[in-house]
Amino acid sequence: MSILVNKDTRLLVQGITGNEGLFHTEQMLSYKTNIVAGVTPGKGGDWVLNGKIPVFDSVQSAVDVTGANASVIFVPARFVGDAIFEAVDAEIPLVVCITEGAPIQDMMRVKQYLSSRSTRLIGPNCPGLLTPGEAKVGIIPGNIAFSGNIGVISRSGTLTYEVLYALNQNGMGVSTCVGIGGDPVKGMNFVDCLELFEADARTDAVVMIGEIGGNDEEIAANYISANMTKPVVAFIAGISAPPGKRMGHAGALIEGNSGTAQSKIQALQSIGVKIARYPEEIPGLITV
Amino acid sequence: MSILVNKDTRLLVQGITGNEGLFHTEQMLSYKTNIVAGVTPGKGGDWVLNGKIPVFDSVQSAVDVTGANASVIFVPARFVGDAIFEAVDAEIPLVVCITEGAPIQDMMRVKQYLSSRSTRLIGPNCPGLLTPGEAKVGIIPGNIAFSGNIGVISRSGTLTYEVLYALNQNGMGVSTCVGIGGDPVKGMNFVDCLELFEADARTDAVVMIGEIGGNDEEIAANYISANMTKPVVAFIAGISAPPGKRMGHAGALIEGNSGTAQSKIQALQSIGVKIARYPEEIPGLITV
Amino acid sequence: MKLQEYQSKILFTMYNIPVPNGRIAESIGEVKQISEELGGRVVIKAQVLSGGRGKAGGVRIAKTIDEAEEYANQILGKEIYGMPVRKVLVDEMISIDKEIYLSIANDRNSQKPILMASSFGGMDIEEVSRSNPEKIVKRVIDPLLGLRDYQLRDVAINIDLDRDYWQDFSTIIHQLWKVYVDCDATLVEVNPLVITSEKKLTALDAKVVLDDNAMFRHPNLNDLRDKDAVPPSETQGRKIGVSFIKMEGNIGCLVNGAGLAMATMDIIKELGGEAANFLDIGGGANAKKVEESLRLILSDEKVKAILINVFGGITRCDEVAKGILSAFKEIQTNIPIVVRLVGTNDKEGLRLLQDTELIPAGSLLEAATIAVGKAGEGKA
Amino acid sequence: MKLQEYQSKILFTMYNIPVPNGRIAESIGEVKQISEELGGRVVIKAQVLSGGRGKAGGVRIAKTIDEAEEYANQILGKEIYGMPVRKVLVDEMISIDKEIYLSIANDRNSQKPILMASSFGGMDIEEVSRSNPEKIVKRVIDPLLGLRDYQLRDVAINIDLDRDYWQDFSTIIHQLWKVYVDCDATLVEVNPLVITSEKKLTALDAKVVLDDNAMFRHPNLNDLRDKDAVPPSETQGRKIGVSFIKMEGNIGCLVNGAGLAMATMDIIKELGGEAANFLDIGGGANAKKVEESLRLILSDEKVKAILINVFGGITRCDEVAKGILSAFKEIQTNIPIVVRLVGTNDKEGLRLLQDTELIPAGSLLEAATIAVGKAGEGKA
Repeated sequence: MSILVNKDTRLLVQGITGNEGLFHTEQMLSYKTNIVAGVTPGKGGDWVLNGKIPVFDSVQSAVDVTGANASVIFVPARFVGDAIFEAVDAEIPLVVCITEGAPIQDMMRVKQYLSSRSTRLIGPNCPGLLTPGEAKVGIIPGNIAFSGNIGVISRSGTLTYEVLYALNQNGMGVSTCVGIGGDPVKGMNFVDCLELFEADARTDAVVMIGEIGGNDEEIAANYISANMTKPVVAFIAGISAPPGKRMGHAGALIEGNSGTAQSKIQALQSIGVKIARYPEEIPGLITV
Repeated sequence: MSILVNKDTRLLVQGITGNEGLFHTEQMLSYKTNIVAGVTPGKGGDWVLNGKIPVFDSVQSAVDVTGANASVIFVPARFVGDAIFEAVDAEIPLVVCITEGAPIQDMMRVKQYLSSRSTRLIGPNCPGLLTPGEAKVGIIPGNIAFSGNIGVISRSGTLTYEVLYALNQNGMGVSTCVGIGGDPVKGMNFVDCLELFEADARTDAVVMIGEIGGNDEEIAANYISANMTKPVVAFIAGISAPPGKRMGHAGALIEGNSGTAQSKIQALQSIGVKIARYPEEIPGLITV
Repeated sequence: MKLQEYQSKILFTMYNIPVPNGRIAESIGEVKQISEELGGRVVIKAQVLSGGRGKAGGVRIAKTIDEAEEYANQILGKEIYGMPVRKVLVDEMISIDKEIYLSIANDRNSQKPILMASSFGGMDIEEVSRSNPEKIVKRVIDPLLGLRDYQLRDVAINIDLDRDYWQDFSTIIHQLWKVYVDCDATLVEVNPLVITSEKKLTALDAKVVLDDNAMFRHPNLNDLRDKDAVPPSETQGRKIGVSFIKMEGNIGCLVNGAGLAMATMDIIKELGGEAANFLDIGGGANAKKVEESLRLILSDEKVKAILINVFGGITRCDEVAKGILSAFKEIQTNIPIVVRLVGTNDKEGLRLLQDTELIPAGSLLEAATIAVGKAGEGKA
Repeated sequence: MKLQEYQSKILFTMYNIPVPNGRIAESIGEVKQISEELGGRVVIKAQVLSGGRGKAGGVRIAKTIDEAEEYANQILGKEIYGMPVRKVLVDEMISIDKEIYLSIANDRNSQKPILMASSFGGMDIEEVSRSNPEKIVKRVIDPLLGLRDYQLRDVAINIDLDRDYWQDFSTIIHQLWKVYVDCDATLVEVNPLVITSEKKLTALDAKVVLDDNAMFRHPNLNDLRDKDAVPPSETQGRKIGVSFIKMEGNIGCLVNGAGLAMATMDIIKELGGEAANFLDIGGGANAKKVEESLRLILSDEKVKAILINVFGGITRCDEVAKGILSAFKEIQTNIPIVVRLVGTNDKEGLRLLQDTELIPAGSLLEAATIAVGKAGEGKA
């Protein structure tokens, strides 16, 4: 078991013929991820990577022909909203958006639209998912983790890899690593992933990597306290960051005191979550 | 029992201080409908009908104070969309819009919004509901029906009253009469109401009054055939109407041959629904 | 509210949708002048709101200015499906490689806007729809989200349009969507949208229907209403505040409520008669409206009998009867008039009519039977 | 991208949101001239992007032209929170009956726009939010549906605004919403929106922040970017394509990834040191970017040690090490530099650094300990 992606994932790559798309498709393929199709409007009928992957003009036609059940998005930021709508309307159950820099109002519209649809979105501006030994969907380096019983959820990029590497060095394997991304408006959040890990028979403990801003970690603390039976270890980046440049008075009126690393650490510690002071300390705090 | 409205209905009137609103509020009150509040922005704090009904500035404040659980709308057509959104956002379970002439695109947006909300909408451009002896929500004359075991659903106005009167004259009582209205984009349709009548212990038979245009009756025929155990009698108005002035080619491309009275009658007759040739023939066709 | 083709064409121009060069003309002289400006090879198109204009001879291609003059002479002043042609559109002649069908319309089934396109555009599109429905691509649009970019591409792909045209085609659909939303249209249709021999996309026809209910948002567009385009009786109906449609029979009908009016006409037909009109007098039945409606019905000389069918609900039947009686004080006619009242206090209402020229009836079957009988006598 | 007040005010004017008369001035002469035009009683407001401008003396009320000149002299050229004041806004003096707070902002919790208003507007609004949170009315907006009319009324009702102002207040909110949507704003804020003694609503301040990610849709607005408004080092960071923020400490940091950069600064702090900057070099670590980033870090004379922390993922650590070595061929410095490499081929990478001036480290704890130690030595 694992969450969200595994051997049965039939992956579609939106924006497959761009530089990023093509490079990471090759990386995912060499990890033996089951990539069934790519989409680039206007290039339907082409094949990429020495004829390994067929390219379609639209997501719907790719799904119709190949039965893709997950999509990873590498299109330029200005096309992210449209690419997600296209994938959602084709009823793809999982959409992972790697692209960073999507306009926030575009993402708000996407998020509102998703609220009445069953598609799950990861990202945008995220490294994607890795279920070691089964599927790599996104840009997480595949060689730094092996299959095991630790679930990892992170808002960060390289910091996530650092944690995966530290687990690896300590002989600890990973069930699935989910990079949910750091954008203010995004798809799945900590709680959504914690819920899946709690239900996943292969996951015995969860590592949560948060950072300053927003209150996802505080909400996660409430969820953990009420619903989690599996141990959770957390690291929160940004304790040394200066008080953020708040936006007008509105920022203060919306956020109050939440959003600081202190507030997050306190919320998590108060319900018994162990907090690492630096990434390499994480493996030692995991007791499974 | 009955459907949608009854003694427990706590009714709010949106647009209560307009001519229509005030007149019909008085009519509904004299039928002993439990009207708890009215809304007219800018007139909050007033009382109408000799101090019987308090007026609020907003639906939310009216709901907070009075616990209204249904709303009937008499606002001018240009404000219909906003009035429905206000009622839906205040989580009123049943909204009945009497006003005619609402812009179609406004109603499309309303309909799309409702698809992910639990509020039920009747209308617009409809006479509303009557559960004889319990509640009158809208403009159906109260004195032409008495309580009984026949459910009535109609797309028409005075034609509905004619049918109610014919039932009355033949000693047949009504559980609930629902005037769903004749607009192309509207809230509940035949199937939605048939489902409720099928589940209603007090209703033993249903009268369906349709007319030319759209294919609600054809869809209802499918539903009846698959799901209804109670007998249904139908009347379809417009058999003598000339072929409609279709809108461009698009009308033909969308509708094909459906939408004519013949098509509807045939669809219903083919699954055993008795069809009346004129309204007064209806009572004789009901076998309960 | 249907716009005339030339009005729709102006709207398209405002939204940067390419259309042929050309102008509207109301006289043969104007046709001649415009033809000269356009170099002689022109299409002359009658401006009437009914469909099937081409098949009725309302569209002619002129190869010379003389031919243009000749055809203009034939079309201007002619009637098409009963409507006089007062204006013609004179457009430059376009040579066509391919005809595409394209429209955005209100879809009753999905309760949403629907985008339709086909690479088999032109006059036979409805036949294509029957014989090869898969050749018509249909996409429902989310009214809150609007038309998405991927849907534009999706339609281009699915009508097998050559890739060279995707960008322009998408832009045209996008602009049509803007027309649809900005103007509260219920239909925007281009048939055909052509690929010219110069490899350009051009809207060769333009059909726009606006939502009458939304005209309060578009006072400027309301000025485009073409009063010549509907029969005068319907305009008169609008003026006196009733819904009136002229029909072919000889029994005038006056009913409150559209559904009841249709049911009344239906039973007339069932009994072998035929209605002269549809007339929905709306709520209540006050003396003045009844009077004006009767005058409108009687202006049709074919009418041999009149059936008044009113349901008295919140307005009681005895009051309705008084209104009808008071209207008849103002109107002299020998035509037999059957009045059927039903609803609250109907017996009292009918009693009030008993000592008058009016023929009271209690049931719709009875009233229709009498009216059909009387109309038959009048015919004989 | 934050707009200056005077830029936001121009935007408001374009959207018919009432603002005081007034103009921007860059010299004392201009201030004098504008004050004369406005009749002498004016408000002079420093144009800087930091909050708390009023409390820092950047806003002065002048009763005469001489006073205006005097205050302009005090404010122009002054620094507010480290930013030089190059422009002042000179506005007519408005007499105020009541101050209202009004804003539309991105709400991370609901992931939707949020409308906030309070009848306790003015400088103490944040204090009101703490002590009487119920006095701030907050309404989430559906981003697909947009701001509904009833919500405008609802806010007016709930801040206990006098009915006479409902219409104007609703119009202003509606226009603010249009600014928010049309310009891809992340914040539009008016504090205070005042009721003047002439009973008019006027926006006395204007704060607009735009979404940098959406600037491709607004090339004209992008021209408003005020290059003087951010420290030159941050502008330089933007130029070389890294994310750079100046801090107060003496340990320069160069890290790939924002989260890892923060974690690096955190451990420095944990060990008693302090970072001189945040620098996220982004994906990979090619020689040129490393070189330019190091020059940027070294331009801060406070820096006593540098910590380079790079995770090698898809780019392997040995390649990263080569990039770093090649960068140092171009740079001469005596400042100790600790390089920590982690990830794929990290051991090979560290081996490449062993015979150089660079101090290799395997763990973050080790690297940070060395850097903090070296920086301490430098201080002593």
